[in-house]
Amino acid sequence: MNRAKIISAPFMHSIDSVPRTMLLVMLALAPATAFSLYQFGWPAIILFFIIIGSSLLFEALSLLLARKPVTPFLLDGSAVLTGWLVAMALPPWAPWWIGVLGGFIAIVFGKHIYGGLGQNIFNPAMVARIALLISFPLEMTFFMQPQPLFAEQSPNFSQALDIIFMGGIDIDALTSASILTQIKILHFDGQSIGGANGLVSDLPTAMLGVLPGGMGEASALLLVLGGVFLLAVRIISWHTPFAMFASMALIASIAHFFNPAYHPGMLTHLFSGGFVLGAFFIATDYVTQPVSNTGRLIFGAGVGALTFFIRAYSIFPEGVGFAILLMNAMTPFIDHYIKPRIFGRSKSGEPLTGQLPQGGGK
Amino acid sequence: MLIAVGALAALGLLLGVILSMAARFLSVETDPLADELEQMLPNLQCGQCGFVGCRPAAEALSAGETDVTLCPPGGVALAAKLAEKLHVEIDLSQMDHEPLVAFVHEENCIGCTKCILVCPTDCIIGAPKKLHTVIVSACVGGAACLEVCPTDCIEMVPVTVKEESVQSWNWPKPRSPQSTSSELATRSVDR
Amino acid sequence: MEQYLLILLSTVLVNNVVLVKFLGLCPFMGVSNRFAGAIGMGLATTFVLTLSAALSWLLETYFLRPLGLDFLRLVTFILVIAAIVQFTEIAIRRISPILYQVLGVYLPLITTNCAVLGVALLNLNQGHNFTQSLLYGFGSAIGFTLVMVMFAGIRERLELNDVPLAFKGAPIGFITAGMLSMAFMGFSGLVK
Amino acid sequence: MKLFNVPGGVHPKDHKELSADRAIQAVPMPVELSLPMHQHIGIAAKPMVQVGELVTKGQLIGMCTRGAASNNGITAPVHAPTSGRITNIAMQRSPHPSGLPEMMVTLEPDGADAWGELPAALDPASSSVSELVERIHRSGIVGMGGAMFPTAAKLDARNNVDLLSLIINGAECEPYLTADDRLMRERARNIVDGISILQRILNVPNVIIAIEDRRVQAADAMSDATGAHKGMSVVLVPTLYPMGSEKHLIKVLTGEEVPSGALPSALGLVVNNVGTAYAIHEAVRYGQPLVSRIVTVSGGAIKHPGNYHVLLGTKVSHLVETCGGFSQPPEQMLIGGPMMGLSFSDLEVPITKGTNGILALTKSEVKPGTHRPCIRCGACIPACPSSLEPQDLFVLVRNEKIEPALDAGLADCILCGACSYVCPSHIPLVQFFNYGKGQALEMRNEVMRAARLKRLSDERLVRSEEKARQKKAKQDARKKAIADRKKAHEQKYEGEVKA
Repeated sequence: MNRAKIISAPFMHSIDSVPRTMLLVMLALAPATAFSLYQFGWPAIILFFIIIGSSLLFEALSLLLARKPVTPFLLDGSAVLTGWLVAMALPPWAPWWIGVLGGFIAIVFGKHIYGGLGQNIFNPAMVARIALLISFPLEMTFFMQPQPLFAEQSPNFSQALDIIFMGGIDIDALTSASILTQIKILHFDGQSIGGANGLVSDLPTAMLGVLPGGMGEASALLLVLGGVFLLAVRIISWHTPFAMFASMALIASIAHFFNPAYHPGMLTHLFSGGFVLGAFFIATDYVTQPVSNTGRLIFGAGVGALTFFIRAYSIFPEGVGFAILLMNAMTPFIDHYIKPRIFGRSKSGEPLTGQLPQGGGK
Repeated sequence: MLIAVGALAALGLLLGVILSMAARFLSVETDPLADELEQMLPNLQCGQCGFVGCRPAAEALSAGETDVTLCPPGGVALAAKLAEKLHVEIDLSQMDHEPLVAFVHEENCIGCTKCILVCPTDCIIGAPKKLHTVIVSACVGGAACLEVCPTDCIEMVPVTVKEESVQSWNWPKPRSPQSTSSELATRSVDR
Repeated sequence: MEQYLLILLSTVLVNNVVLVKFLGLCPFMGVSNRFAGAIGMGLATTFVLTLSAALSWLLETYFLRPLGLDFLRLVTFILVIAAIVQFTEIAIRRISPILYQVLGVYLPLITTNCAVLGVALLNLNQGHNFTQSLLYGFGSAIGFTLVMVMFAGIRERLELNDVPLAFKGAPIGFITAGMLSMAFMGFSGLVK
Repeated sequence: MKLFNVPGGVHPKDHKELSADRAIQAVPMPVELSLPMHQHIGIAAKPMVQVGELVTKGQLIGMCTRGAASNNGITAPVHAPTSGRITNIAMQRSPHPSGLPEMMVTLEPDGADAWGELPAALDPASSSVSELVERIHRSGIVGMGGAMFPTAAKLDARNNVDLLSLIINGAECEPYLTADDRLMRERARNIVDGISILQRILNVPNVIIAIEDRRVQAADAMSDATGAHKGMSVVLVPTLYPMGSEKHLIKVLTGEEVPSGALPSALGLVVNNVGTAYAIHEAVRYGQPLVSRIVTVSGGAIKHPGNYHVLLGTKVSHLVETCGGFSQPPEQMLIGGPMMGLSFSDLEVPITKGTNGILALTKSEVKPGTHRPCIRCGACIPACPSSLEPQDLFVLVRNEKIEPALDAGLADCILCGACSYVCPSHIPLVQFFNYGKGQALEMRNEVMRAARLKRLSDERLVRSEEKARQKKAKQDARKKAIADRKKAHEQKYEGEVKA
């Protein structure tokens, strides 16, 4: 805060700053979000702003409680981004209290209990999502067919208020299961997924995002675009997303090859659920991923593999959140063991032995 | 009933035999840790820690009976080293009490040389019937001289802070951007 | 073969003693503040757990049951566990005095680590045979070690964080353990 | 020539266009010169003059006692930059971030600027190596790149190892600074002459003159000048900050890494700055001690940036006036470059032997940012030329974990500021590392003191044991003597009785 106190070089600086980073991530998220909001109509829009508002509120309260300067931290964009990602991880028509609770868990338990920005162990948005998923499985798996804004069936603003605040969802006809849930149901029934009504052929639509699912599951294509943008402006490094995609693609392909009746193809795994969102926007969270590039490769590969196993064998249809939390827990361990070789030292940290010319001394 | 008692007794006996054998063959004579710790201590035998020398202090440390901050001559550096060796957490702010050195009040000094004889580091100079004085940089603050002084003319005083010069100046620690309540609390402890 | 692998997978991840069964929390919180201590504790517990799981199975099958002494099960198991822990303690003191120092009171406390007795009893409950018992014990211990090491890393980082004063130390440790436990729920159903 | 890669590095905007095309100019004689007695690494010089004394240009005014006896001591003498009268010898405000006072000699120029009696010029070809080194030492020459390490002491490496090559550092990687660039462009022949003297002293077969590949004119001038000299080659190195760090320059040129904690001589190399070579030329060929240097005055707040030939001890305020003053109030005044330079605010501090630039930067150039918490983005890791993990060191130092920080490589940090430059949270990492290094030094001093005390106590123990042994031996001897006497007496008595 106190610039006058800082008397040490360097006195030049690159254009990077925390608010700039946060802003660019939000910019990258914007197209996919706008599309999702359009797809899911007024209730989704209202919920989106409820979550961001509550995140900001809890951020401000936490900062006040911790006696930290409120304004600069509130304006750095981190709370908005956290709220935004929570919103992307929730069902679009969830009741208001799910949203507020999500904001509360993410900001307070996800972040401020650990000491605030940059100090958390787990990704706040994923903490919120998983805590809510375990506590309120019904509300958290309520997905519906997209109801584009201004479409006939789409609720208008007052209906939307009713849906979000009064739980006035009376439209069972709209509820629908996401691809992964459908697969899971077939698994439970012991049926072959081949019979599921053209799951694989739905893929192009999945990429466009007109399938039932969470906010962040809509429109994998726009999310990929956002991710590529982040790579281009060097906000994220390619290591984590690449390793995630690669490990998932590899394992899913092998599994599908050996047991196509049980395992869906690689593309279904890559572009359904929150995998793309997770790969570009959540796993790449600076704070909770390893700092080294090698570490990031390991981290990403771990997330991809764990996601696959959780999706394929556990009781949960979707595993990105769990996988990211599990690998977040491994991050300090990875950072502890993967260190660069210091200049002038050997890999083990001993100073190099100089190649003294023989016969030194005259 | 008998079977139960017998069975338990037999089991207990068997395990007892095994354990006593283990204790026999895997016995540890001296405490190797204490040896290592003794090496780390200054070995000034000044007794400021309350033990009669560095060996007993090392043994107490190894047994976990005393704090790693016990040794004033070793200072914070030694405490940190011991803490790392023993894998214990320390609060270095506890160590913040200033190191003391002996100071001879010249008006009362009779030049008896008694203090010179007991000083573990020979840091007092003087001759019989001459004023004695303390070489501050060599004084460990053992206070052994205090007890033997017949006129009580020696006092333990804090080391006077060296005058800051461009050469001795160190960069101050920048302030943290988030002065949290916890940080404020530790800072007030420091004072 | 497959069932043995499943037992290992199940005990390490799905039914992790610490995070899913909530056994052995005392050493989990007590010794996980440093990598070295966590690894040492993990190894010591692995030794004790595996050995006691196997020994308790043998005692149950060839000693207690034939003699009709089922009511002495708890006493006997605890006796055996205590003996193994005592043996481990003597051995560690000899092999690594530093580790002995690091583990401190938690080493004898392995005796009362409910994970050890828990695993021995669970073995009987689930009607495992000898190999299964051995693996069950070993797997649980590996699960324990894994979580210990993972958690040690987290706590080394937490120590350097500006955790609010009210949450410093054990509170933040428990909250983190809770979140970790939540993450491990993702494995539920992985092995029936 | 094959070049190698260095880890890390950043590309800050260099702003050299501000002063690169301004020829070196002289500065009008200032009304007062202040000469710090400590313008080098090592032991400070002691004033050799009295207040009121008249001195000539080049007269010795500060010398260290140890340096006087031999040139092995790491110290350097100070000479009068012009003729005049000594008006003051006192502690005065120094050009140092602490703002603490230093011993300085104040000189009032008489305007004649008359050289006094100078040592005779030496012919490098016919003089002995020790003569040449002695001349370099007595001329007060130190590393002119900013490190200010006494050059004569550096050249002593020749006594310990067989040197392979001499590297001349013309890679002026700090933004804004063009002093070396201009020197190379305008006085290449003199520099090359200095280099050949160094080459003779060090007895190295080849010399590599490293210049950043954007400084084309300087490289051309140097290539022309080296034409006839054997074994000298000009090598263009990539423009990258911190290329001017000698360890990194060596890595780029040879692929070898200077071992942690060691000097380039461990690889059989010696690195010297172009400015140093120029000063050596003047000292050897004309007997002139180091009394002036080239300084770049630049930055957005300076009206007419340029490169100046400045007498040591000239006040910054005088130099700024020469440049037409400020065009706007500067946000930050710096000695040296913006990446590693020192901040100061009092314009009455003097130019010293290591001052390669005076910068007055505007707010838009400094881009001051809010210091925020570390978000572990890892941007500092690829920027670090020493392959450290600055974010890790930062967290450790912030929590006073100095020992773990040393294990993580704090001592290997060269304080280049690349990490701070890229840090999106604007964390003053360099200051944290400086602080950590200071703490480490204090800890080491404490350990050394403890070791010394232990030695004292051990010695005393040995002595008192020896005393006790002697005492016992004496007692034993006395006892024995008594016993013997008794025995003799008895024998005698017995004899008497028998008789």
